[in-house]
Amino acid sequence: MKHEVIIAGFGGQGVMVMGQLLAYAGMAEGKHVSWMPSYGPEMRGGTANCAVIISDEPVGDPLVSEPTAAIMMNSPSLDKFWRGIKTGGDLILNGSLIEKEVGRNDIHRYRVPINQIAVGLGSEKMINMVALGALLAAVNIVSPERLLSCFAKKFAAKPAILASNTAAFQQGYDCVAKRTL
Amino acid sequence: MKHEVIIAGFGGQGVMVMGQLLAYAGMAEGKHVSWMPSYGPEMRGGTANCAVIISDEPVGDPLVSEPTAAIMMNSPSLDKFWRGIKTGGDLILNGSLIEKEVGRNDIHRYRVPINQIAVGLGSEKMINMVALGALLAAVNIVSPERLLSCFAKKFAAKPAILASNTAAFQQGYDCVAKRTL
Amino acid sequence: MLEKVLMKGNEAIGEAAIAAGCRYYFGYPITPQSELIEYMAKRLPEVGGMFLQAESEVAAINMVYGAAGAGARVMTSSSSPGVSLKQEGISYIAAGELPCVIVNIMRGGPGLGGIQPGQADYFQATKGGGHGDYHCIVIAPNSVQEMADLTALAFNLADRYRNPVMILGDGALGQMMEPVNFDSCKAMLTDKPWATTGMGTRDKPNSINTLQLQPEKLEEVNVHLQAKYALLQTQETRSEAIWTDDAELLVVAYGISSRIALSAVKRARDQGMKVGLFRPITLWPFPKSELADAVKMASAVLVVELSSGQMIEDVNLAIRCSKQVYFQGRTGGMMMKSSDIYDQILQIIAPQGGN
Amino acid sequence: MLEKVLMKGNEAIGEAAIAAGCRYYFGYPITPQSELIEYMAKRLPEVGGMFLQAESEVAAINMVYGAAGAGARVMTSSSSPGVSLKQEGISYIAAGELPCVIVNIMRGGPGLGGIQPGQADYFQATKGGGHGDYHCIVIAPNSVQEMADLTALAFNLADRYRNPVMILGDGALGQMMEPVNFDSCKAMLTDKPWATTGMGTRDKPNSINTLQLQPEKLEEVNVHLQAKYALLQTQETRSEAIWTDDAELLVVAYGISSRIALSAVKRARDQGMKVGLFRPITLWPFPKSELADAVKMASAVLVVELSSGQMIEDVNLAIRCSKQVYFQGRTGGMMMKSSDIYDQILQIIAPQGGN
Amino acid sequence: MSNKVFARPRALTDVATHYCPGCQHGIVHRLVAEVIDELDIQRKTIGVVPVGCSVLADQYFNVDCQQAAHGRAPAVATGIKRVHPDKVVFTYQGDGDIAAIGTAEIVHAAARGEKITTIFVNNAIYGMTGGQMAPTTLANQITATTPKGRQEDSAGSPIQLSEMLATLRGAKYIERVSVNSPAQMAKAKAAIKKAFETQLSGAGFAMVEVLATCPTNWGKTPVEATRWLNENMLPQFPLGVYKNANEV
Amino acid sequence: MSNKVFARPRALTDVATHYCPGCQHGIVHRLVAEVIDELDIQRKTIGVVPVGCSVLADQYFNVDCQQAAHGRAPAVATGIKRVHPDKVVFTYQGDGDIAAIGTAEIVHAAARGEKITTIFVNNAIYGMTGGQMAPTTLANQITATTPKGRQEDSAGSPIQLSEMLATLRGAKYIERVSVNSPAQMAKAKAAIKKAFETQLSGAGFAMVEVLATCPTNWGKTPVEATRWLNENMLPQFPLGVYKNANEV
Amino acid sequence: MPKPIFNQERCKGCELCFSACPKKIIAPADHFNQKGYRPAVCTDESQCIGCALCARACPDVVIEIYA
Amino acid sequence: MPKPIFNQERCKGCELCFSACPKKIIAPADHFNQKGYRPAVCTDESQCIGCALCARACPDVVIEIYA
Ligand SMILES: Cc1ncc(C[n+]2csc(CCOP(=O)(O)OP(=O)(O)O)c2C)c(N)n1
Ligand SMILES: Cc1ncc(C[n+]2csc(CCOP(=O)(O)OP(=O)(O)O)c2C)c(N)n1
Ligand code: SF4
Ligand code: SF4
Ligand code: SF4
Ligand code: SF4
Ligand code: SF4
Ligand code: SF4
Ligand SMILES: [Mg+2]
Ligand SMILES: [Mg+2]
Repeated sequence: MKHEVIIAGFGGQGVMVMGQLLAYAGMAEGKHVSWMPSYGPEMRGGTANCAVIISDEPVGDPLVSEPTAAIMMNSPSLDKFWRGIKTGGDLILNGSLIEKEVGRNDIHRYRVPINQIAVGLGSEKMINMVALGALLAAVNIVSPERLLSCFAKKFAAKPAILASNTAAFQQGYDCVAKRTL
Repeated sequence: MKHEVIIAGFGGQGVMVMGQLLAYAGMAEGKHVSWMPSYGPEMRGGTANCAVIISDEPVGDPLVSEPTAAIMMNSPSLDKFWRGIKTGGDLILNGSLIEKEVGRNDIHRYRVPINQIAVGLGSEKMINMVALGALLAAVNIVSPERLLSCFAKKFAAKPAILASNTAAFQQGYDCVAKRTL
Repeated sequence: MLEKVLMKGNEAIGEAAIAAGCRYYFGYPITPQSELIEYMAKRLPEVGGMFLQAESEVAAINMVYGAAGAGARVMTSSSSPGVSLKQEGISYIAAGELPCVIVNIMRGGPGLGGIQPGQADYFQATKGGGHGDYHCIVIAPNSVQEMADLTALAFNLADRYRNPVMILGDGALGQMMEPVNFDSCKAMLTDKPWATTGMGTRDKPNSINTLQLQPEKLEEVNVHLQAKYALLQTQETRSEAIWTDDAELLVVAYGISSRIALSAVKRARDQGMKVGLFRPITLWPFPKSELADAVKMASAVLVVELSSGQMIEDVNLAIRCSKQVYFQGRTGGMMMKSSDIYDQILQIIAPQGGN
Repeated sequence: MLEKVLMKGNEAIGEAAIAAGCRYYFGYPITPQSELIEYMAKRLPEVGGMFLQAESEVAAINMVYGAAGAGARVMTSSSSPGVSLKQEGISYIAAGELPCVIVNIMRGGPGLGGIQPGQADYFQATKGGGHGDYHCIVIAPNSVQEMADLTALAFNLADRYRNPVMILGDGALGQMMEPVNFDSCKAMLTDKPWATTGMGTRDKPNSINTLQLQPEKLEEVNVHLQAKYALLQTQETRSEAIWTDDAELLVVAYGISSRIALSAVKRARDQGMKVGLFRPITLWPFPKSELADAVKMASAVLVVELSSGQMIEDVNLAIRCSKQVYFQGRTGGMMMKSSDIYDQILQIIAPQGGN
Repeated sequence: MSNKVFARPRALTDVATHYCPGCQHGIVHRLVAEVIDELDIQRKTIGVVPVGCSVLADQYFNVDCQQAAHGRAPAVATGIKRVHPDKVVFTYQGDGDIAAIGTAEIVHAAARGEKITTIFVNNAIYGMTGGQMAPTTLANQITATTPKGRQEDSAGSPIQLSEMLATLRGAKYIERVSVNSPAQMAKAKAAIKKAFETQLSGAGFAMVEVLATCPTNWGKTPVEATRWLNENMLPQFPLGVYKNANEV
Repeated sequence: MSNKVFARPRALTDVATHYCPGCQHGIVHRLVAEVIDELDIQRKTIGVVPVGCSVLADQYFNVDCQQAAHGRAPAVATGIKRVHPDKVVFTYQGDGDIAAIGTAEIVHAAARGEKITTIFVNNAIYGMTGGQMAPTTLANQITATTPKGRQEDSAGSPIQLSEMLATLRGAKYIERVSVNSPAQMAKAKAAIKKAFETQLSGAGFAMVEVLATCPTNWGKTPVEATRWLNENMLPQFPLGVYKNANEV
Repeated sequence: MPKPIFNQERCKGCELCFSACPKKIIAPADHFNQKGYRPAVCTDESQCIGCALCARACPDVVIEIYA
Repeated sequence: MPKPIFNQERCKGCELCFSACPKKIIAPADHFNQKGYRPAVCTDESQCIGCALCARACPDVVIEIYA
């Protein structure tokens, strides 16, 4: 099995950390993983994205041009990537910032009001975990438990934020799993 | 016919100009010529030399490792070059500064008291012309007249020095030609 | 075994260097290698080492010259334009036979170019972008783990042969994260009796001077260097050969391109095509005989590079122009897709095939 | 015809540049090319030109970038270590497609090396010592007359192709005097609507910028450059072939080495040996097809260089490794003698002969 | 519509800049452009832009421009000015560009009295590459390459470029300004104008050092950044005229 | 035999130098060596010699040495000193080396307060390459690249490096001296000693600028050259202490 | 009557103009622009005195002032 | 009695020591050394006061002074 995920959004939305969490979790599950960021000054203010590959075999090409799954946190990112997603793939859309429709019926589209959910839980900073929850509900890349334990490990220094982020993850997850979209 | 001449001495002895005069004269006689100096900081105080080729055919290699003729203005130069001179070649030795003998019977050796002659004529600066006179008496590389006319041309700005230098040339020439060594 | 950690290639080089005993780093920021200089800024003081941000790449490489001459394990890093500025210094280091490691995380050129990955500094690295007859040992990792392992190797080779070693990576390898551990990164230290450490109890001063005004002496220096290079050519080539035994088409690629190529080669193998991959790991000394061996069964070769075609010359020389050699290159920071390579493999292997 | 004058190669370059319309020179002293900078210091003001001694080679090449971008015919010159320092700037100039002439009067390397003649910067000049895929046109004169003629050509090619041109000479050619005239040194001037001269009456500003953050765009730049280079390869190779028609042994040499080789080849011909000489005049673009033609009758090739073997790679590539290729090289400022070459010719042609 | 009392200067193109929100590069650009407009030299001005955040300024200045290799803008400008002595040539450089890698080039342009105008934007950091130490980084300032703050004993002390260049005879006008308030901007603009006039009069080299914020790499909001500049940079980099050797 | 009252210092090897007759490089060498002897640091000193006439000084100083690329001696010395902070590292540089191509390196070594000692031999010319203009060449001085004399308007004005570096906080001791007479030599030696002591005390960067003759490229006898130096160089390069920020 | 005109798509929401305005009549809009910033707007044009301090404070030349 | 000793082969004949000597007892020799210079010699050792000014003036450390 090979998951090729693209996560894209504004510079400040934490898409890089999201991708790293996913890769950590994949690694923890004994998979081969790679994480590849977009980089450079154009990131500032502009869009940022990263490509995560989680695979049973060693990763060849770390670039992802046809993702099997994608999280699109804003409109410009969606414009850039929607065409490339593999048929049958999964697309998490941040409904809070994206209004337009995606004209493809050959992929699974999940419109999640990511910012609203995070704000509802107390902080926009949690949009990451909402998005990851949604993604893992849509497609079983790594187990939700593994992801949460990786989060706990990565932010071991800040145990206070674990509970709220777990809740954010769960709401994102439920949103997709229970089709409360 | 191809003459390959090495002229060597102290930095201040004007060996470079000597070689250039010879090359000019060869050029004026319609020959192919090249002039190649030793160069670099080691010249200062140390020895300097140049290689002049005057030939009926285009000059290939501008370096001279086996000169057909040589002017050696001082001892260190002689030490460096005496072995390389072609059998049958001509060697002008500055007897004023060189005491040692040259252990080769297969070349023509002319010991000329170059500095004495020049000083005798009024100035050590004329050692060049003494040496060139001696050389051209020993071997007919260019005609003496041509060399003198090239001298006149090159130092057209200083007509005053022509007469004395002509005399210097002549004395060097006679010294070899008339075997007044 | 140490647990694997997820790290950027740039950072893995830094950590491996420290594991290999490097305690001195001089560098200047430039994208896409700045994570390395920043990593060293943070880590070196923690291990009792010394980090210094130089005023320029020129200063950095000359600080490396000084530190290497003084006996240290020392590193610098940059990206393409910055490495161009180091060329005079690298020539001096090679001439002085000073061991050090120089990292080039290549980006698209020429000129200021861009900051996305490239492999167009192959010639500069392998043929000598500086003046005179010299060579760096040039090593091209293709994963974050190799960024680590080969960095350690680089330090050990540098000391063993008293020669600068260049790690030739690219923006993708520098920026990407993969799991890595540093188990195999060991410092094999050597004595450096030639180093300028102050005379101490020695009875004669040491001197490092690459000037030889006597051409006879300078030629001796060159003869000595060439003998070392010949030894390196026989002893220190490294390469990887995958499915080359029966390959009718041999793909040759290094660094990041080799990963992309491998995906394509795998796919072709799955389709039953006899395709193999040859990956030079040392770009200088180039694994000539290994490649000549690997190509024996092949009727054609496909060279894949993020350049307009540089390594392809060494490939042709290694196989003595005995096969048809095809090329696939992207430039300016663009990367080929493995599907592009796959398509070209198809075309080469089954050129008759219409639609 | 103008009378011939006796001049140093370095000075001939200067005078030819002026004849070819060069009015701007930026440089930094270094042996063995200092006569050129000194000549320009004296002559340029006499013809209304501008001479500036820069604070370094780095500054000089960047002043050239500025002046070339501003539309001038401009030159710089240096010798090996100084040329290494110019590599970043040269890459920028090539990327910006700015016409200029860069002179390298090579000396022995690597490092500080020596000041006697060398040819060990061939790779640097032809493959690109700087970063990225770019090429200078590289021209190698072998006499003082050619120093003049090819310098004028260099300026004209630079403008025609908007490309830097490098004159690759050596200490011997720079220092030696030979008769020379400047009859054929003419300025063929071209319009430069792209130059930054101030907008004046233009309605849009001109800009020279080698940055392309979009890799797609930077790839376009590279594709454009490669197309130009391909055109140069078909249009602008230059070479000399002497007695190659029936040559069984082909000697290949450029610059000063080619003169030494020619003496040996002549002597061998005099002895009835079928030996020829092939002399690349443009080292980049390398006269591949001309050499491939010239080598047809030969069974062996002897490459002669003042290096440990650099051009030999291009020779092998040009003849597709189809012949046995021998090498004769000297380094460190030493020069081979024509008798050495003659001896090797003998050995190759009559290897059976013992005494 | 009624009259514009404040409008975009002609010497700025109508292109949105890539600068971060609140980055003062934009303000410096506008002031330079206003001076070019006021001196009516747009059609004879050639700008040289650096490697640094302002690397794309050739797209913003509505004049002929060349982009220079990192640190070499003064050399490039010299090349241009020597070819076109009757034109106006200015460089626009950051602190890393001018005071680190480009130290030799700016010192010698000044020593030569090169008739160019240099706009030096000192934000005490490498903006473009993501916030590493600059030669003007303050003592103890935290940057990506001084994670514990710049230790003067090892990483050195900030270079006061204006003071340093003022020791050179060829430098004819040197002033340090700030653009943290409209009043300071007015002073900055006057200084920039003097620096251009120094060139126009043929007197020699002129430079204006502009203290500026880099909110992104300082990790501050634009408004906080202006405050930080006042409190921290001004003491190290006193404003004022460091050289005025001409009668402009 | 009786006692030697003046003898060759131990820190000089017994090798004949390649310098021209009367060249003051030899005097500066001897003074540096005497200081090394007096401070008893020969066995812990590492010298860095430049590209310039003193390129072979590693053969003359009886201490460990590295030869540096043209202008880069301060960078090389930095590399050495950072590896051996307990050793004594000095550079020996000419005016072309230190004030032209090597401007950035010396400015930054000084700005960093690098704990090295620099001996800067200012002879207002490029000696080794045959007498071209140096950054310290005087106005109107004739050289191989200023055949009509250095025109300040185009070729620039002499750089006063001591004055310039004194503006940097990391520079702790800077003095300009001459060696034209035994009395001046005594002062020069005292300055060199202070510069080494500045390093030994860990205070920071120290430099002594030594005005010196180049009879060969000035086209003068050694004795004439000393006179020319007094009459022409001293007014442009006033002797004195430009920085003394330590309590040595 | 003086009037500030905001080129909203150019605004980066840096807020430097807010404090520059002596009348404190500049504030963020409710909506986002294409770049994702809340552009500055004038909350009460009638109070504007046309001093152009806002325009001068803006690094992005977003504001033009009409008299 | 003080005495200057000249390492004649090292002397380059620059004459800097001549004027340095307060007793003016240094002059060029009649002969040349290997390098081709007339080496400096002391014309009257008995006058030497051992001040070593000649030795200090010499760039080539030709002179040693014995007390
Ligand atoms: C030779 C070279 N070295 C390094 C770089 C990377 N680089 C780009 S911009 C920059 C520094 C920018 O800082 P500064 O000059 O202060 O400008 P700012 O971005 O702060 O305005 C560096 C180091 C480069 N492009 N070229
Ligand atoms: C990169 C480089 N550029 C130029 C040279 C040539 N070069 C050698 S020494 C020198 C200048 C020497 O002058 P200075 O530093 O004043 O020392 P001096 O000889 O006067 O003591 C130059 C330009 C070189 N070797 N390397
Ligand atoms: S990084 Fe700093 S200097 Fe660069 S654009 Fe952003 S705020 Fe401005
Ligand atoms: S050229 Fe000048 S500096 Fe060099 S050794 Fe001779 S006199 Fe001394
Ligand atoms: S012009 Fe003055 S009053 Fe009007 S909005 Fe702008 S700052 Fe406020
Ligand atoms: S200053 Fe300009 S960019 Fe910033 S908020 Fe105001 S209008 Fe927008
Ligand atoms: S020691 Fe004094 S008195 Fe004696 S020779 Fe020397 S300078 Fe003259
Ligand atoms: S100073 Fe020294 S080198 Fe000069 S003449 Fe006297 S002894 Fe000889
Ligand atoms: Mg900055
Ligand atoms: Mg000097």
